[in-house]
Amino acid sequence: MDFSSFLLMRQEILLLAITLLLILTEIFIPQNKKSSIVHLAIFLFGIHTIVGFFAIEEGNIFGGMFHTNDLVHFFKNVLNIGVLILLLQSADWLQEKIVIHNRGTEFFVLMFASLLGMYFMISAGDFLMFYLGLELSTLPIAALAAYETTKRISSEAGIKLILSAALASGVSLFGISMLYATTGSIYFNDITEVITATNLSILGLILFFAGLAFKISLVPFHFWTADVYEGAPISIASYLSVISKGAAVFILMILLFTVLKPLMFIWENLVYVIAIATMFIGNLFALRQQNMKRFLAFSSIAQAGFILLGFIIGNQLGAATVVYFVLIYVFSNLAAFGVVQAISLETGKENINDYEGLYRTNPKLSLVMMLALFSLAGIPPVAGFFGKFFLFIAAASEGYYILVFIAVVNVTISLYYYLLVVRAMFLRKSDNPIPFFKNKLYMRLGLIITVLGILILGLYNPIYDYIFELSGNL
Amino acid sequence: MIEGISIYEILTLTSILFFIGVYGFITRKNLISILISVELILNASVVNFVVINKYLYPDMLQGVFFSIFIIAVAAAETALAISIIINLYRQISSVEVKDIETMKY
Amino acid sequence: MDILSLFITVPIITILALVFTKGLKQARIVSMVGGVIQLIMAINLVFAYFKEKAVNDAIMVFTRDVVWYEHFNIHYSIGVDGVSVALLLLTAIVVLAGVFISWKMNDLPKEFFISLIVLSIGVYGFFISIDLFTLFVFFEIAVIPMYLLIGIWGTGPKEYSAMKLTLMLMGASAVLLVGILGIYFNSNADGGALTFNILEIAQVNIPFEVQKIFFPLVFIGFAVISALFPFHTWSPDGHASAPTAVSMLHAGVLMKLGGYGVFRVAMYLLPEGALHWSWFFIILAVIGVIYGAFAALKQTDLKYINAYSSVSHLGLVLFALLMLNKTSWNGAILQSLSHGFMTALFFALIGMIYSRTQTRDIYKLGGLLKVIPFISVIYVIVGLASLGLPGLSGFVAEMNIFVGAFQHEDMFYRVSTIIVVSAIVVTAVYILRAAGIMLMGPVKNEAYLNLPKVTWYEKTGILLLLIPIVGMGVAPLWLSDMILESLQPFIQAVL
Amino acid sequence: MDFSYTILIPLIPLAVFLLLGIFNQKIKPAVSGYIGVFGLLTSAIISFYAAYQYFFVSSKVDGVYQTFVEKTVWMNFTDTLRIDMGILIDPISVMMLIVVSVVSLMVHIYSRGYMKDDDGYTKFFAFLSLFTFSMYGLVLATNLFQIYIFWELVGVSSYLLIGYYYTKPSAVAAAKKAFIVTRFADLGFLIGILIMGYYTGTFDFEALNNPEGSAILNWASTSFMGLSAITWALILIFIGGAGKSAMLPFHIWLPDAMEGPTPVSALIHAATMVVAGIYLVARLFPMFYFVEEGFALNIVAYVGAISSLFAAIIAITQTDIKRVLAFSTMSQLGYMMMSLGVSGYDGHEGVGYMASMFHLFTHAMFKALLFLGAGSVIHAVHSNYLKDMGGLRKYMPITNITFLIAALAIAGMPPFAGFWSKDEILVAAFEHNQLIYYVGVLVAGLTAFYMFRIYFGIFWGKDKTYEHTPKESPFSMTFPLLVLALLSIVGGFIPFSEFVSADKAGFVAHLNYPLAAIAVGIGLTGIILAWVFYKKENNLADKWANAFGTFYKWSYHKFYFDEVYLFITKKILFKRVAAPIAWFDKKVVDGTMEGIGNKTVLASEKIKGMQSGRVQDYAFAFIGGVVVLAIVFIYLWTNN
Repeated sequence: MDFSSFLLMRQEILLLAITLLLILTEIFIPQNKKSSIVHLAIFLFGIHTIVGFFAIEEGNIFGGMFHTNDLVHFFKNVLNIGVLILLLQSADWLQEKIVIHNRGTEFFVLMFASLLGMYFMISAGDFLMFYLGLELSTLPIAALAAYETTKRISSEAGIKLILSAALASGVSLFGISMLYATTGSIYFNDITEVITATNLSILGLILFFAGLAFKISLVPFHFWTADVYEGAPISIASYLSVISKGAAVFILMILLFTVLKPLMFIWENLVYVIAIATMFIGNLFALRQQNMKRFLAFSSIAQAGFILLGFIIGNQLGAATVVYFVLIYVFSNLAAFGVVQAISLETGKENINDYEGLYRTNPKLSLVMMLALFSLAGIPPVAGFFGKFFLFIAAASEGYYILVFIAVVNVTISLYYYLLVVRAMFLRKSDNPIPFFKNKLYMRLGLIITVLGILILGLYNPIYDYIFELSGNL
Repeated sequence: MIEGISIYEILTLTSILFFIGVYGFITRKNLISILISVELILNASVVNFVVINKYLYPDMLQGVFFSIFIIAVAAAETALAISIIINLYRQISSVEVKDIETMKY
Repeated sequence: MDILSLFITVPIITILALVFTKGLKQARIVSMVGGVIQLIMAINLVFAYFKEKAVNDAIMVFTRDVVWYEHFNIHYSIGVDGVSVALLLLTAIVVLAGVFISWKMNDLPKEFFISLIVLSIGVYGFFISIDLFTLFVFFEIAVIPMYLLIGIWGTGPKEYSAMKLTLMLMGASAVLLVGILGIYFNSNADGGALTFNILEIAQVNIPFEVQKIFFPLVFIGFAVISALFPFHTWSPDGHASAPTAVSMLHAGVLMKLGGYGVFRVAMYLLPEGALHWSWFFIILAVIGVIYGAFAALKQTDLKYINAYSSVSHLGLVLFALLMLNKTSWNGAILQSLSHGFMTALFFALIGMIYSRTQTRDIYKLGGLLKVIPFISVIYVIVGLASLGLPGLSGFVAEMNIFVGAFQHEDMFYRVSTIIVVSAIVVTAVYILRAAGIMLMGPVKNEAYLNLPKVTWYEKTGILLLLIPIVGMGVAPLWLSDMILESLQPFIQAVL
Repeated sequence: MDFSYTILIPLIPLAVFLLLGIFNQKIKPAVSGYIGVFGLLTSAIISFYAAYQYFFVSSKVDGVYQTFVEKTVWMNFTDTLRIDMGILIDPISVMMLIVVSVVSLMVHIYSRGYMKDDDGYTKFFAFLSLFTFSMYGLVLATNLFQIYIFWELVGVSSYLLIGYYYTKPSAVAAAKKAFIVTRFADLGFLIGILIMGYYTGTFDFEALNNPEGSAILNWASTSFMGLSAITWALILIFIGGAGKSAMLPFHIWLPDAMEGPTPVSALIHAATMVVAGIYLVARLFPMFYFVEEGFALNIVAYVGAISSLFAAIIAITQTDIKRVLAFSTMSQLGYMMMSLGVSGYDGHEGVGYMASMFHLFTHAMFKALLFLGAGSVIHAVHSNYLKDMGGLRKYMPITNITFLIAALAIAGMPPFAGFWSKDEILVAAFEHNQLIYYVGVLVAGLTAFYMFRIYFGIFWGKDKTYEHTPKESPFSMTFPLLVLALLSIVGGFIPFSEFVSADKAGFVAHLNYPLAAIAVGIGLTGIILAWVFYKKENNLADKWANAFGTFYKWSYHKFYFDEVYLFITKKILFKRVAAPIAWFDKKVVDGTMEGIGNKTVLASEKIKGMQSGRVQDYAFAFIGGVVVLAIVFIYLWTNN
């Protein structure tokens, strides 16, 4: 066989190479130069991200276990950008808290490993590859969640994550085994042809769906989310809420839209019910959160509920709107987490009422935060509005007006708690506000990129058009 | 193919195994035993794969391979879980579930 | 850059300029310059409109259409007719007056003016866009700054009011969104592509079943912002807590979006739905008119009095719109304009009184006519305008509404008209009550005997608003004819 | 022949108003006084010129006075309905021009003395000019809407002038009352206009009044509750008129309006504005007469008669001389209404119409005179109350004489002006409606009585001891008195019937001697009674008062009308309507919105237990969710 076909896996290989390179440097780099590992990692990953933009032609290898196309490739790029921003934002934290304990490299290695897992997951061609990708993407995160070994809640978060994840993967494996039983194959293409709606296949679908719903943190599979976000280091929380959720959404979309298309009349109702539950539960819990990380956790749950509006119609339009929304969501949520990260790193404060009077001391940060929150709430002219509006259009295009109505009601509820944060930052005056501080270069870079994304993605239409075309070859 | 034992009995067994695992997960007080219950769940599906492969689609070995991979991953999972539990034990010298409820609501 | 997009770009440029200003002095100068430019543009637009209309008899003139999201057939598409021209003029004037009134805004001046101008961008955009999507976008852009404006610079229970206002308005816009989607997905009822373009949808006859479902959504979505009973409760608290300039913009301009939207979208695109539901909403509007007037009768806080009077006056606007005939629609638009100028001026005056006496309770005030004659006299004049005295703007509008509404054969419309007409008495009562207690009588409080005199910028703000009130009242012909003419195609579409 | 120059008549006062109003602070008082008077003088001259031209230089075409209209569009409603602004010249409008000009000019001159030491001097003249402008506009109106516009404007200027002493709470209250009561009546007017406009398709007086016009001929084509819609419109319009002219039950504002400065009372609440109601009915007289056989006209007649009697009775017992005059005004207005009500249309039939206009004319003169006289008295003794007056004839002779003349005129003593007009009214009443005739006669007697009651009370009776002795008013005040006295004497000799008549043709009116004799006799009785009671200080009056007892009390309390109104407004409208609505708004409407929000927050509080923090509960939820979904989608919701 000719090895050129391996070029389809260029991204994976490159990432793996970077990871190994980092391990080697870890071995050979002198103790006093350790801090430079961060710069190196970010630099390398930056290169990787840029290289990612070169096109990769469509194709399958390993007998269809691994397959990629423009959409998948584009999505990998989205993940890359997300991770890059995230690394930029957490660079300072790594420098100050991790590297000095001489544990910088593991962080990158684990994170890149998990990213690699997601690559495999989203370009999986059969359930085995999918399962391996899933696990590879989950386990390192569990390790990272428990990364601050001195903190108790960190370990708690790790345990909760790993146990729930194990349960989820167990359940979803059980489901996969049932699908296997009904179809006699674990290859997506074969399954699509033969699968029919028998009780067993439906049960399999639901069990399997639960496994992914766990990663997207849909109700009622979401309970781990808030606790893990709160306990884990912020960069991990934001990684969970953005990257891993995004990847899971993407693969779930692919599976439902293509592989399990024949069961659509089942899963559209499933999605319908879960979407409503998720939006309401997420919003209602977010209403009363004090800790910013928990707050963002529940807000991200609610957002997942909105994403399902694009799922429910199961066609190109739906796919386009979902991917578009996820893209915007990546930027918005990273911006929010970035601000939280910066403030918590500077002052260790993570509660909403610590933010009171923030605007008067740190106007720039609070403006970024406000943009991010407005984008999450879906206020024009920032990108989030367009993302949501298009999701609603998608749902309405198949006549799900009731669902859209429930969704907009939830938008209003969500606006309430987003405004609570805005209130704290802008309206309130505090007697001991967070003092003014200047961000380091990396953090500033990370925030600027997100802000640009938030502002541009909505108003600049070609991006959506491009995504829409890509969604054609789902 | 085991003589005299149809696939249904085995599937029933695995289902029972699965739910034993679930039951254990929900009721055990000790993190380690919860971990063990998770293993039961995984094993249930492992057996599933093998049996389905053997009884229904004997001409290809997808199920079998899948089960091998599952076992491997499960091992990794357990190792990671154990290590985190140990780390927790270092801090609070306990592996009780009730002690990891500080974050709630 | 076409003449209309300037209304978006000039404010944006103003904002960019504001970003680089330091302190109150620069900020207010910059925003004043911006405001003046906008006003000039608006006045110029009126003349340009007449010139254009002479040669071009399209429904909308100065149209411009740029494809934005082609998969959804979303365009950035703008254009004006007489109605929007008039309302743009209103906006420009009120914004400039608002800048003058907040001349001494010491707390975070830059941010204040920026949010103010963002709001105005939303309003301008709303009035010029003929694409439902952009319309909606601008609608929300106009609403959101209110939260900051009230929350940061407001008085009293500002956080509560701001949150209430924002949530109720955004909730309304959420309902509206569903309605708009409904229209959009039925805009291909007789073949052709889905479209957001109002003019194109108007050519389509959307099936009655659909109209029946979506008209209420669209109507309520818009009507909430013009304080339709029983969704008006955001407005009294909002007004009461808002800083002066914001109350002005809010009551003067923002609440007009509702009427305009109802007229432009609900009535024009869903006429059958309108006919089907009009009875119900007419009842609500009539209740609103009477109810608002009586509620105003009992208030003691000046701002509440005006808030409720706004409920009553805008109820009149909705009522007139629901009457579905040219004269009353003309009245509705005129009422929007006149109410815009009036209430803006009212709130400006209240702000001045408050800034001098630190109270808005009419029972604490008294005999102001003696101590601050200029402000008080203007207050009386505006009061007379708002109770519909001939020679001032209110009369012109109300007469159009009444005469128009009375042209209906059906007894139901007649009776509701007469009920509404009777509101003019109650209006007179609460206006004169307030004036009598607050301005006349002996001076209650010794401290008020030497209040600061009215300053030049206050005078400018006042005159800016007073001149249109008198102008409309004395010579309404050109304005009402301009609007009537533009209403022609719409009324034809409806009937 | 062209009368378009008459547009100047209203415009000059308007210009004066704007001038004085805008440069209020800049102009020094004396100057503003001159400006006002001069402006009025020019208007007056123009009006007299117009009258001369109209009546004498011929605008008659074969014996009928023509109507001249000059108008321009002000606003378009529909293709047919629109508001015009313009001037309409016909006998009554010209007559009114004269009345307004004369009285207003006199009052302007008078005010220069009366208001001399008042700090709001300029403002006062500005308001006077505003009022005069509006009144001219009302008189010259060409259509219902124009008249309504100026109707409102005179209303507001009256509001401003009544509330002129705005630091006095009573004045403020009175002004408010006047405006709101008339506003309430105007509501009827407006609805009437709407109905009229809808059914006749026009607001134009010419079109409406044309006896052969469609408006009048087709009245029967529409009906509502047993009457023609047009009739309803007329009745509603008459309600508007009743409001301005203080007919029952809208009269309550007029007495309180006396809070205003006396010249104002003279100008607005005696001579000009209050007759607007009569003018309105006269303006639409053909409609009133022809539509539904004058059904509406009868209502006018009875309302007029009752009001006039009612007011006369109250006037007897009042002690504030201005209020006495106010009620006498109301009574006289009732007289005019009554006379319109009993009028026919063409030729001598229309004597009631003519008489009413005639009485309007003469009454304007002598009632203005009475008020100005009263004003100069008040000016002298600084009180409105009879008890503070007496024996003033020695101190202020001119006032005394002029007041006497006016009193005789209103009492209908020959040869004073009032005699002639009143006589014609009684003739008309006698010919058309006996009952109303007797009411008229009775009122004539009462009038004479209460007039001379206050006359004697002021100028005779026993001397009071004044802290500073009252002295005759300055010339600027006495001059108008003399002029008006002269007019009150000669005014009656104008051959009015040849100028003004319902059919505009004019006719020759003859004195009806028996009726005249009766009227004079009654009048004399009244005067003599007053003489007996009040000439010398004695307790006869009190005796009689006690004799009447409750009746006296009722009359003294104006039959408790104010109390009733107060009850309705304060108790019903404020307490029973406005307050509940305000409460409802706060609690129910707002409460619901609040409730939605609070419930949401509460719900989030309730369900927080789900997030227990136990990983096992999470697992349970996980598995539970899976099981439930499985059951639902396998057994319940299989839509294939």
